[in-house]
Amino acid sequence: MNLYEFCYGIIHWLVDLINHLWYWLGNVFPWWFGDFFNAVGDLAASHGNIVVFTILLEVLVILIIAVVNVLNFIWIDRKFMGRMFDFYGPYYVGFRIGGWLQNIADGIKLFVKEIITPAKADKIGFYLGPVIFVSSSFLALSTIPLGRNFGIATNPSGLGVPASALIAFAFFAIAPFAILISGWSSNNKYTLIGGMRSAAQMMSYEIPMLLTVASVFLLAGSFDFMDIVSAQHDIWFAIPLALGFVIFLVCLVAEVEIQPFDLPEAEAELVEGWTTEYSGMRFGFFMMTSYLRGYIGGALTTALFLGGWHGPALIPEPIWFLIKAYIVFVVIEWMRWSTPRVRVDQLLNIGWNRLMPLAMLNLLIAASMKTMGWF
Amino acid sequence: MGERGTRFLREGMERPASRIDDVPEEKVIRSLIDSFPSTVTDFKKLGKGVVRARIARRDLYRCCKFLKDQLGFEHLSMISAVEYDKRFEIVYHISCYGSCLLLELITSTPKDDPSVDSVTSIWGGANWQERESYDLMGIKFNNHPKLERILLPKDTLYHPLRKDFKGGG
Amino acid sequence: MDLKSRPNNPSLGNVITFRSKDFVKWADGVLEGVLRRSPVGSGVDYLTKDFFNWATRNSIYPLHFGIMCCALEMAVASAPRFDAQRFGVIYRSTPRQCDVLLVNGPVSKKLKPALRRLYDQMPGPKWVIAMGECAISGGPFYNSYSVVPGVDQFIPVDIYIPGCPARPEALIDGFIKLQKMIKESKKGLLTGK
Amino acid sequence: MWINMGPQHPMTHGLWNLRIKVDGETIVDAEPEVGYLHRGIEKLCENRTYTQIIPIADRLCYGSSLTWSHLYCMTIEDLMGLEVPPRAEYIRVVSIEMQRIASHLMWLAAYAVDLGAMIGFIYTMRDREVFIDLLQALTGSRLTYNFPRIGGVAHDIPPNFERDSLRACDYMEKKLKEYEDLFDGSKVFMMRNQGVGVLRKEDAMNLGVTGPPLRASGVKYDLRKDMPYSVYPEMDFEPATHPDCDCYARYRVRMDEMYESCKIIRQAVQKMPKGKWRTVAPRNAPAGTGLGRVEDPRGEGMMYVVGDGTDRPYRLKIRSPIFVTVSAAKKMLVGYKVADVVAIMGGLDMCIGEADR
Repeated sequence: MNLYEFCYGIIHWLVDLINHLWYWLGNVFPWWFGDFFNAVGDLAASHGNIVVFTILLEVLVILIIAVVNVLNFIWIDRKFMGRMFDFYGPYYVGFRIGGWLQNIADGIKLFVKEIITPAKADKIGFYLGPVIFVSSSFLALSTIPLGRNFGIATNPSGLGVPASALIAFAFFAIAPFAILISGWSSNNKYTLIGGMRSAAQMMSYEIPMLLTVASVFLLAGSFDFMDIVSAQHDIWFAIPLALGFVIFLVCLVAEVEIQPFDLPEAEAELVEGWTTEYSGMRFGFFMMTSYLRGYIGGALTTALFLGGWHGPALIPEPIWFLIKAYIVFVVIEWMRWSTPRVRVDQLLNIGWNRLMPLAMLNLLIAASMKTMGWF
Repeated sequence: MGERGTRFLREGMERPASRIDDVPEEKVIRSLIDSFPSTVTDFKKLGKGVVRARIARRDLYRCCKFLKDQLGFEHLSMISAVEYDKRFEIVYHISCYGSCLLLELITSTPKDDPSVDSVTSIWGGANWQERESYDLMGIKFNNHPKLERILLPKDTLYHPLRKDFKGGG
Repeated sequence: MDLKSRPNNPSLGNVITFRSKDFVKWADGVLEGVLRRSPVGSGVDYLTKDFFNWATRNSIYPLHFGIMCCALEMAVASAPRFDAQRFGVIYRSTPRQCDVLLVNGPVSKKLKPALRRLYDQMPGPKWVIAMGECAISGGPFYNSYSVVPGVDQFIPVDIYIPGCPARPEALIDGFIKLQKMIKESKKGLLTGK
Repeated sequence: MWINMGPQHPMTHGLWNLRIKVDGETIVDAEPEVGYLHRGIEKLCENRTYTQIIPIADRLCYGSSLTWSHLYCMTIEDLMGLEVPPRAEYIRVVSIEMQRIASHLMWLAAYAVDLGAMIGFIYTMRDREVFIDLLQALTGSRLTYNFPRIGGVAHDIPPNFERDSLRACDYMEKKLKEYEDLFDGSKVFMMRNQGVGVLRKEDAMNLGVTGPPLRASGVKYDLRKDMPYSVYPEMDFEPATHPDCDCYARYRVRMDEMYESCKIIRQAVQKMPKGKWRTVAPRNAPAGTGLGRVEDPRGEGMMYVVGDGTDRPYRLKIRSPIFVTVSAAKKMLVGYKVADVVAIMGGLDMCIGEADR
């Protein structure tokens, strides 16, 4: 399935429809009125316009897929947790389709709730925090293709963004600043500590993570998701770079702040961490975005290590990709619900003293494999 | 009483005379009498391993120090204050990890000056218990590091466990 | 025209002298008036009322706040045997993200201001459940010098769950009663009707 | 920077306030504050008859209410000079030990949540229900039992109770092994616990800390063994101790105590004699004093009653183990990180009901 062509087709059909209207108007009205309408029709039908609208439509499609996936993820999270914990999870809501509607109910309820801004909060930071957090995460999502032809692209055969993997990681790394901003501006001690912890944690795990990603870049010889995935046609990078895969997973868990490393929102000591003062839909956005980051994490792992959309041709490519992302997410959830939380100094210790040297070693392995000419 | 083990027997039930010397409570009583001949009085054995004694208010601190340092009473279990018509009695239950003894040390203080020496510097565990006695009964403990209300709000005016307080209960 | 004596909600007459904040306030007021009083508001409400009500009653977040015995039953209610999560009941630790204040024990005079503050910190719409005798009337401590006899003396209570302590089934029943109550008091978001 | 943790805070498990002063993430000063659940029980007791106090004594500690009503009855029996029938003593011991297991499981659940392992909460709460069910069969209630009476217990044991409790012990021992796999086998759990919240032996003894925290500091002091009450002298068990003085030692002591409790329940159920389970207690107690001491799941519980010859106690003083233990918080907290607060204070098994009274 080619997303670009699909969207292009739809947009082209729509533009044609509108153009016919303009040309009909041009025929109906006499003299320079008619010329004007004809000119407008020509302008609207230009290739550039259609491409722009196509990209917008692609963005919309990817956004919808992402949101639906996030709803699924929350549902899977709850149900999987329920299965691990000997209970059902959400069940009685709505039409009783396994409690899937619970997320929608939660979201709508948060939408209806009052939004409180604490009197002593720093208003600008308090408003800006969620905006940066949500938008940067969605931006990171925009660069990840779900299939060979299923991403946000400017032409039928590939991605619109060169070096898309780099850009994805760049956007992915903006979130700690948003957390820091919102934690500081909430004017609450718990949020402040949560924000500081988040900054320290993300800084120290970003580096080993990017080092492992660098080893993938080295093997694939490209910064582009398309090339990286197509380089894994014969063998997934998770096999030669098994060490890197593990490091990447650990760092990922730290980056998306879930259980063993969820210090910024450590429920036991910091109430709700840096989201303590947020209420209503702002909190809803935070909650959704944390799962969205889980989805992005799964997608990144899939694209970098698990062969992306490669799989038997019976199932379409995007579905393969999503299946793998879901599996990664479930593994992360498994860790989440069964391990205690580490302490902040231990976390930094793991990051700097264990993961850094291992990531270096991994890079060395990748480099030597490249020089041996195996890839 | 040995088999069913026990609860603290009533006074009057006596143990075989031949074993009295072996029982550590006798040693405790003896050394207390030797060291504080005039102030520690009124010994009574309440049961197996439980001894009651009364002590004059002025010698309380010295006696407690002696108990801790010389006799090995390392654990202050409980400080209770009881109000009577003319006096407050402050009851210290002090026990010893080694010989499993419990000493019930009673000191009394007149109603118009309810104050005794604090034993916080001897047993750290006495800190909050003394604060509690101050809070609920209004006993002042001299030399206490931080004698403030602990259970009730800071601005409370009454001491609820006193008999003249009729509000509730 | 005296600039200093600008009214808070100026009419269109002195629109020239608006500051930006005033303008925002004015626009807000006008929009709100349009939404609240015109058929637009009631139409939107008519369409969304049921949906919002369904969402609100199916996603109840109580505050994770244990006072006494009933707190243990509250914990048990979210454990496997009773599993309150089936009904969308999830405990949140901060009052900012909660709908229900679950008072599950006697409120002492020292706690009273703190509890009132917690209630005030919660965003509306919010409800209060008094769980157990102590929260309803003071229970066995009704005549104590230190216990407020009943939490409804200073917080409006919606659901009373009797029992000393109330059993987890009773708590779940209380949540279902609350759902019914929310369903009956259906209100539009904009017009409040 | 001073941080207030409480009264509403997920760490507190109850209603108290811990003020900590932090430098970065390191704690430099700590100051617990209790009293938010003060109900004036000691005053209430002065205006209730002796029988009416049993339910109130139940509500002293919601985690292990049976221990407290048992302690109260023991104290009044001491004041009145009553003899309790042996069968009643055995029933009491069985129920107290069940309560101890339930209480420790509740602690483990709360502790696991504190450390972030939700799974521990779920599993322990699930298995706690087994003992809650047994106690419910015995007493008719889930949490506050109102079961011991002055001079015995309220009922005889229900049919099949012996069989069920033996089965429950087998089940529990199996599950305890599972918890050990879950917690001791977890590297992260060990990292969070070992070497955290060290309370040295001298400090523990000086500050009056009792119960599992004291035994975890290497002091072998268990009232069930050292000043045995009820029928504990006939039971064969060993008080659990651990020399490490840290949070892990406290965890270990409680786990071992659960094994010991299973052992005691087995012996008590098998040795239980036939006969009466209750004697009639007089309405009025003589003038005099009575004293009761038990080993509560949280430490040394103690009651001191002064009777004046009427049907109401003149004064009833309650010694709460947690009230004294929590005053040692500063000693344990200073020098550790903010995240260790939950491990250290959680490891004490706070039960504010008895601390505030």
